[in-house]
Amino acid sequence: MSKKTSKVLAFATGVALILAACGGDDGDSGSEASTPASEAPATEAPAADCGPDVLEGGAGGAEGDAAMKITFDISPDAVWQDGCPITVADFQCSVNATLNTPGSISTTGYDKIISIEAGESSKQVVVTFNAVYAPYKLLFGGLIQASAVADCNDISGDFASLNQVSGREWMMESFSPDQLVYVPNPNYWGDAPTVERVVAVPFADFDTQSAALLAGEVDFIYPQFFAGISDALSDANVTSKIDFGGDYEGFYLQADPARGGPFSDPIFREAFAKSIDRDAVFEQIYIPLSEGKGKLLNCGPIVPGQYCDEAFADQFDPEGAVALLEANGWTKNGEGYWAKDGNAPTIRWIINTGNTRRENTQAFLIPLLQAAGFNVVADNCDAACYFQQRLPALDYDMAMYISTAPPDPAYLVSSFTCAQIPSEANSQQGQNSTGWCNEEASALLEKSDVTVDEAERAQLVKDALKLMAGDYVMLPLFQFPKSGFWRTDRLAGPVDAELNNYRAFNNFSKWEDVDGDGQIVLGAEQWPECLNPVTECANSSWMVWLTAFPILPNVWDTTNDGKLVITNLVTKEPVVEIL
Amino acid sequence: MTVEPILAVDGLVKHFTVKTARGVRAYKNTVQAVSNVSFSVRPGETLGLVGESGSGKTTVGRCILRLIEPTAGSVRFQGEELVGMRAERLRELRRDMQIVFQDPYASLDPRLTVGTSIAEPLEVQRIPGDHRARVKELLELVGLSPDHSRRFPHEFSGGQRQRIGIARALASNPKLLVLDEPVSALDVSIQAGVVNLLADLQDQLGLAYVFIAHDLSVVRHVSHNVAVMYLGKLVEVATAETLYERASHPYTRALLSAIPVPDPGVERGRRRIMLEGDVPSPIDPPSGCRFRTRCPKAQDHCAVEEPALVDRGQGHPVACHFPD
Amino acid sequence: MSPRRMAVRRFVKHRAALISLIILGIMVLFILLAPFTARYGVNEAVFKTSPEKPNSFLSPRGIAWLGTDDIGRDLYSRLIYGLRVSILIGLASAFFGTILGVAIGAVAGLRGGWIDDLLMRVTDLFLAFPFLVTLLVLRSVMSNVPWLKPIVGNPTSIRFVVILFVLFGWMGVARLMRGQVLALKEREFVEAARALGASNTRIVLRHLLPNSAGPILVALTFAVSGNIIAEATLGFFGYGPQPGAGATSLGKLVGGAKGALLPGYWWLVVFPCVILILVSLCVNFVGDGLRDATDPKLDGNR
Amino acid sequence: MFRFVMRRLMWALPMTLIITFVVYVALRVGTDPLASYLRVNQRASEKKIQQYIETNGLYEGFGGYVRGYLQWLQGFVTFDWPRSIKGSREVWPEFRDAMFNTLRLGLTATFLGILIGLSFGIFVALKPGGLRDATVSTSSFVAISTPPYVSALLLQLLFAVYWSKWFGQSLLPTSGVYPPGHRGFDLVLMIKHMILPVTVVVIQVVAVYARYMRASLLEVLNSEYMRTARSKGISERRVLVRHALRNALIPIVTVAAIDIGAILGGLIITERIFSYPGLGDFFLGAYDNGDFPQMMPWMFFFTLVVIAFNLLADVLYAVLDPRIRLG
Repeated sequence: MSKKTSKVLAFATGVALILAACGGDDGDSGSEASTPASEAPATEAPAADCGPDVLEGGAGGAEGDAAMKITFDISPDAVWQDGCPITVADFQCSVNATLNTPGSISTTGYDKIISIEAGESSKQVVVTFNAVYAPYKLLFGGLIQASAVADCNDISGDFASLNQVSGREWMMESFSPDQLVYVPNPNYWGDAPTVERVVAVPFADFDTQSAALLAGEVDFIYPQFFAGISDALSDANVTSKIDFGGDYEGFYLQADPARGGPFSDPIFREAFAKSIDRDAVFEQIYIPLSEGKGKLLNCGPIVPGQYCDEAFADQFDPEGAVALLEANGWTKNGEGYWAKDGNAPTIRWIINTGNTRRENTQAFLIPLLQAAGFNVVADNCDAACYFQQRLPALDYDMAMYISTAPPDPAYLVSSFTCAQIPSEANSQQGQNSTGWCNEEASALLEKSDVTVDEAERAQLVKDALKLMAGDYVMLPLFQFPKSGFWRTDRLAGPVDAELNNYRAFNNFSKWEDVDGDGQIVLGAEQWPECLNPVTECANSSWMVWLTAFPILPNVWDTTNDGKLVITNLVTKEPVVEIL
Repeated sequence: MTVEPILAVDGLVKHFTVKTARGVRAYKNTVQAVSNVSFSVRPGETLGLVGESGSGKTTVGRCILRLIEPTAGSVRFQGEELVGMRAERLRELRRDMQIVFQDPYASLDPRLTVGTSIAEPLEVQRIPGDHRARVKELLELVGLSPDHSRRFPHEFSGGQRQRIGIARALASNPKLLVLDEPVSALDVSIQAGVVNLLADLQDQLGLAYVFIAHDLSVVRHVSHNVAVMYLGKLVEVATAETLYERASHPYTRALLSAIPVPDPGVERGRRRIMLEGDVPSPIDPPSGCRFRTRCPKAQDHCAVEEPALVDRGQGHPVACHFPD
Repeated sequence: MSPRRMAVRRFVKHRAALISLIILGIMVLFILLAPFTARYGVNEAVFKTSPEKPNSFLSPRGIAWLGTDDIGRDLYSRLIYGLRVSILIGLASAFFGTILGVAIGAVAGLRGGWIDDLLMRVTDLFLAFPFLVTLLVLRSVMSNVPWLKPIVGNPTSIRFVVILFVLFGWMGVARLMRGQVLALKEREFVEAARALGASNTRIVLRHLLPNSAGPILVALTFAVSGNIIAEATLGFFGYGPQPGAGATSLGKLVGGAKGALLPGYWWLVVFPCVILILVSLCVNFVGDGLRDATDPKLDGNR
Repeated sequence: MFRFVMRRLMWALPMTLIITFVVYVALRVGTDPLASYLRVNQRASEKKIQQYIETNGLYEGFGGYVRGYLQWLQGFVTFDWPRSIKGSREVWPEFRDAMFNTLRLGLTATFLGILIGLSFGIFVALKPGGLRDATVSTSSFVAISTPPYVSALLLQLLFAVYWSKWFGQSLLPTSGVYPPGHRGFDLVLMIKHMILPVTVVVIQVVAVYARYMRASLLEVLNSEYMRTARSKGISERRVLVRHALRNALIPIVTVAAIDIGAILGGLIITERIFSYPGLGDFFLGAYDNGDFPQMMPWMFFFTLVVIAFNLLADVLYAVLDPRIRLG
């Protein structure tokens, strides 16, 4: 709703978004993937200022023996906005930039690349990995033009004001704190967009963007869902589509033994989790919110689909909790709190201030938990403090936030394995902010990363999540609706076709402008701070939706039903060889 | 009789630095409010300190109590030097010296009852005993009803308020009172009552007074000695009788002639000495004799040399080149 | 008759102030007796929602006099509890801010010289700088200095917000007090007190303060309403206090009106805003009345 | 006069330096730029960090702050501003645009607000104690007590949302400086977009100044010399215009000049609701990110504004008050 709230989403989905920025991309290419796979070699001689086809010094840099090799055949038609062909150099540059730029938000996957070389021509890319890497489809999601940056190893100073690189339908005409304008890329080799201009404008909160929609100033908005949204936007000219996407909200119990919080004691943690009535929370908080749609999420840190087997159902068991505690030497103290050795732990529950839903949840649940004998206190701070300081530092006992589950489960490895707990070993940069370390589950997840077979991989993930459910480190609550609202008197075409897509509304190059003003206006809930696709700037969904997807060429796209398919950047499905 | 003076002022000097605010700018000026004033008061006696407004007499009074810091000179009270004295000792000594102010409307805190105001010195000085009884006693002493202690100042007339001010000053049993024009703000009809009260109290309690006034009529009856000030300097000091009979400084004579005499016959036959012009600014006093600009006897010599306060015998010092 | 009683008499003549005081009194009674006056708990849904019949956003009716909010809680009860927190914050920060202001103003006025110049310059700056920015910068400094943490607490705690408002709320009073001191210290009754041997502290507490009580009280009342609005503003930006689970504040409720205007949940907008406006209106009127009652210039001609 | 202004200007310089130094230290402590940098550049090498510390003068300790401040100041005045931490963007172009947007909005609103407020104040002061007085002072209390975001939303609803529902087209735009996609300069559109935000600010300013003016004018009208003027038989209108207004305006002009900084800063709320890309939005964005290189120029700018308008207040005071003569 407010900028804050969207920021919540942005950061919470951080891990996923990294992948999104690099992996998931524009989905309208589903049809475009059928571009004829001509075998014709690149006939055009590159213009003098296009730079070399292959970078000196190559790319990657991981040590070890080659374990996997992927060969990409770049479409001979694929060119940048300046007419220069997209070649292996651009793959190399993108990888180097992601690996070496200080402030690059994630190097996952790329850090396994030993080398990137040209195959038969500079239009064929051969990538060699030092290990099997199953989520390879998340790689090469936003290529950077090698000749557009001064130094591929540090692009932190590039893309500061306007991103002029484009290998997709759109080019950025202007970018400022008050608007972002796209015009069609004249050199795009696929279908040209149907609209002359697309303008995105920022809004600080739901009220103002709704008012702008109702007043006819914007044509389309994609707000975060909240109670009353349909009432707010009931208008003869406004229509909507609500769908359940990859966003899910849950409770997280910080379990890292090294930090010594109350939940590092597995008994106490289990008893606490068993005392939380998720059904009641669902009824109290989420039913009004979803206006009767949706149901309690039982999948874990993932949404219903091939990786979900409801392992987190039936966790509420207050009697079991009491029995468990009493069996392990816990007794209620004078204040009615469970205590062991005279010590009644205080549980610090953190959320970001200003988020009404989470505040309501705290207000509802804390008295119940206190009555159950747990001394839970609200220990909240604003979004910046919460997501940028407290969560990464694991400075909390219980947290509540939204994450986004991407189509590929690879994010589970970075979010929930032992090696990813921030520690000296990973220079405090680990992504596992729950502090959960289960060696067996970690092994399963890591194995899933190197298992290419889909069914086998799904089973590994399910097994790991079952262990996670048994360890009570996370309690899933709700799969969040995604909603698009648009004016039917101004907008037509497949507006509702991709709203559930991981990359949201990015099929807008197929939308139709029916009011004849020559442009489509999108309302943005959150405004990109900057345009750099590999740095912290990219750590927000809106940034990626607005400034990476429409312009940066990619190999794989996500679809509305959560699949990864190739784009017209390549002529055929890349060939994967396990060595 | 060689009684030690209770108060001895010697060479008292007070300069003020005055900022004249003019919008946002400020000018600094030095005002010589008091220049080299010396006198002494013996126990049970009254010194009348007389001068027009601006003569520095009030400043002298404040300096005696060290309500303002003298620039130079010495003030000895019961033999103890007050200038430069530690704040602790000074506070103790304030039991023994008190002040009664000119404006009875301003000198009482409007928010405090009369009783509280009178009891304040007892509290501040931590004087033991039944304060309420003492307040009643004091009220009676100054001729008010003991029941008045619970009333507020605005319910009293000016004369009554001045009596309250006196009662407060007397609360700690002081030995010296500085009376800063105690009756000049009062109606003539009630001035006498207050003056008589003061005289009675002196008899009763053996107090010493420094009685500051702007004309000679008031101090005439109550003073043993009179000192006349003009523009920060003493111009004449004498016993009351001497002064009224044989004033020798032209300024004193002018002041004396301004006193209305009750007897109409005498009044008609008197020659009034009128002073011309205003008192010059103490920021930039006249050279030589400060009185010369208004003096009927002034000569060129007066502008050059400043007359010293010289005792020409009979214990009657005068600062004039041409005394009568 | 004591000056206080005269002031009371004048105050009572100020009709608006008297009515305001009565309204405020009723409000205070309501919030003090919250467990009895509120119909439901602060976080209690009017009745438990069910998937078929969500109870959120009920318009005012018998079971919920002022309607319900997004998760079916009774707005009337929440207003009572919210007002309690807001008035606490408003009063506490105004009170301590006034004390700080009085102290600073008294020091500046009594000491004079460079201390006075310095303090007044600082005051001017605090007053002239954009309010919200100063608040936010102070807030970040306060939450980032480790050794302050045990004193100020968590940035979202009521204590933190009160301290923040105190640090930000002393300037007006300081100026006022300084002016009063400068005016009063020339008065003879202050000089008299000094002649009695009274210390500076005693003079300030016994004489200067009581004689400045009128304007200071007026400033204090305005600070109360100012702080209540400031709390609401902070809440609007998400930097407001988090009164702990199971509590709300007027600022939060008014901030909650944000999402309610467009859907037409008018009661969620109207009632909190009306209460906020009413509180600050009443407080302001009381302040006005106090000013008239204590202004010595008006003695006798009303 | 000239000498007076020059002297005040010479005073203003050290004042600016001292204040901005204090602000510098406060922001250094409050935002911890190095921590922000590390948050954004998580994998920066030891060498890079050291380099960042040196180029930005992020030294520790009091001496370090002084050194860092001087280094920052040097870069600032030579327009060699450090880049933003997030996205390492150039600060000046964005700051400049935001500044012009805010100044346009703020000065218009201040001017209109004070003008209308003063008129109201005069209007009621002429007939104090009546129904007119009660209505205006109650309304101004209500206006002061109404949070600006509530009035802003109501205005948006009325003139944009409902208007377009009723008449098919909105009367006034709800957001931005120009309609989406607009290019170039267009005065009419710009003014159209300013009407609602300006109104929100004006409501508050009017409320405050109506009260100021009422009080100030009443004081003058009740003063001794006004009574004298009246008793001399000078006409009421003449008394009002020649004497009362002039004297009543003196304190208000001073207050207004000092107030302008606060009003400009108070635009933060309004700008946010109307998605108006001004300094307020600029500051909030920077504050949320703890972006020191963006916040410091902001604070510097406002320090200058505050000091400049204080100076202006002094000068105006001196010009208006005939009792003051400047040597």
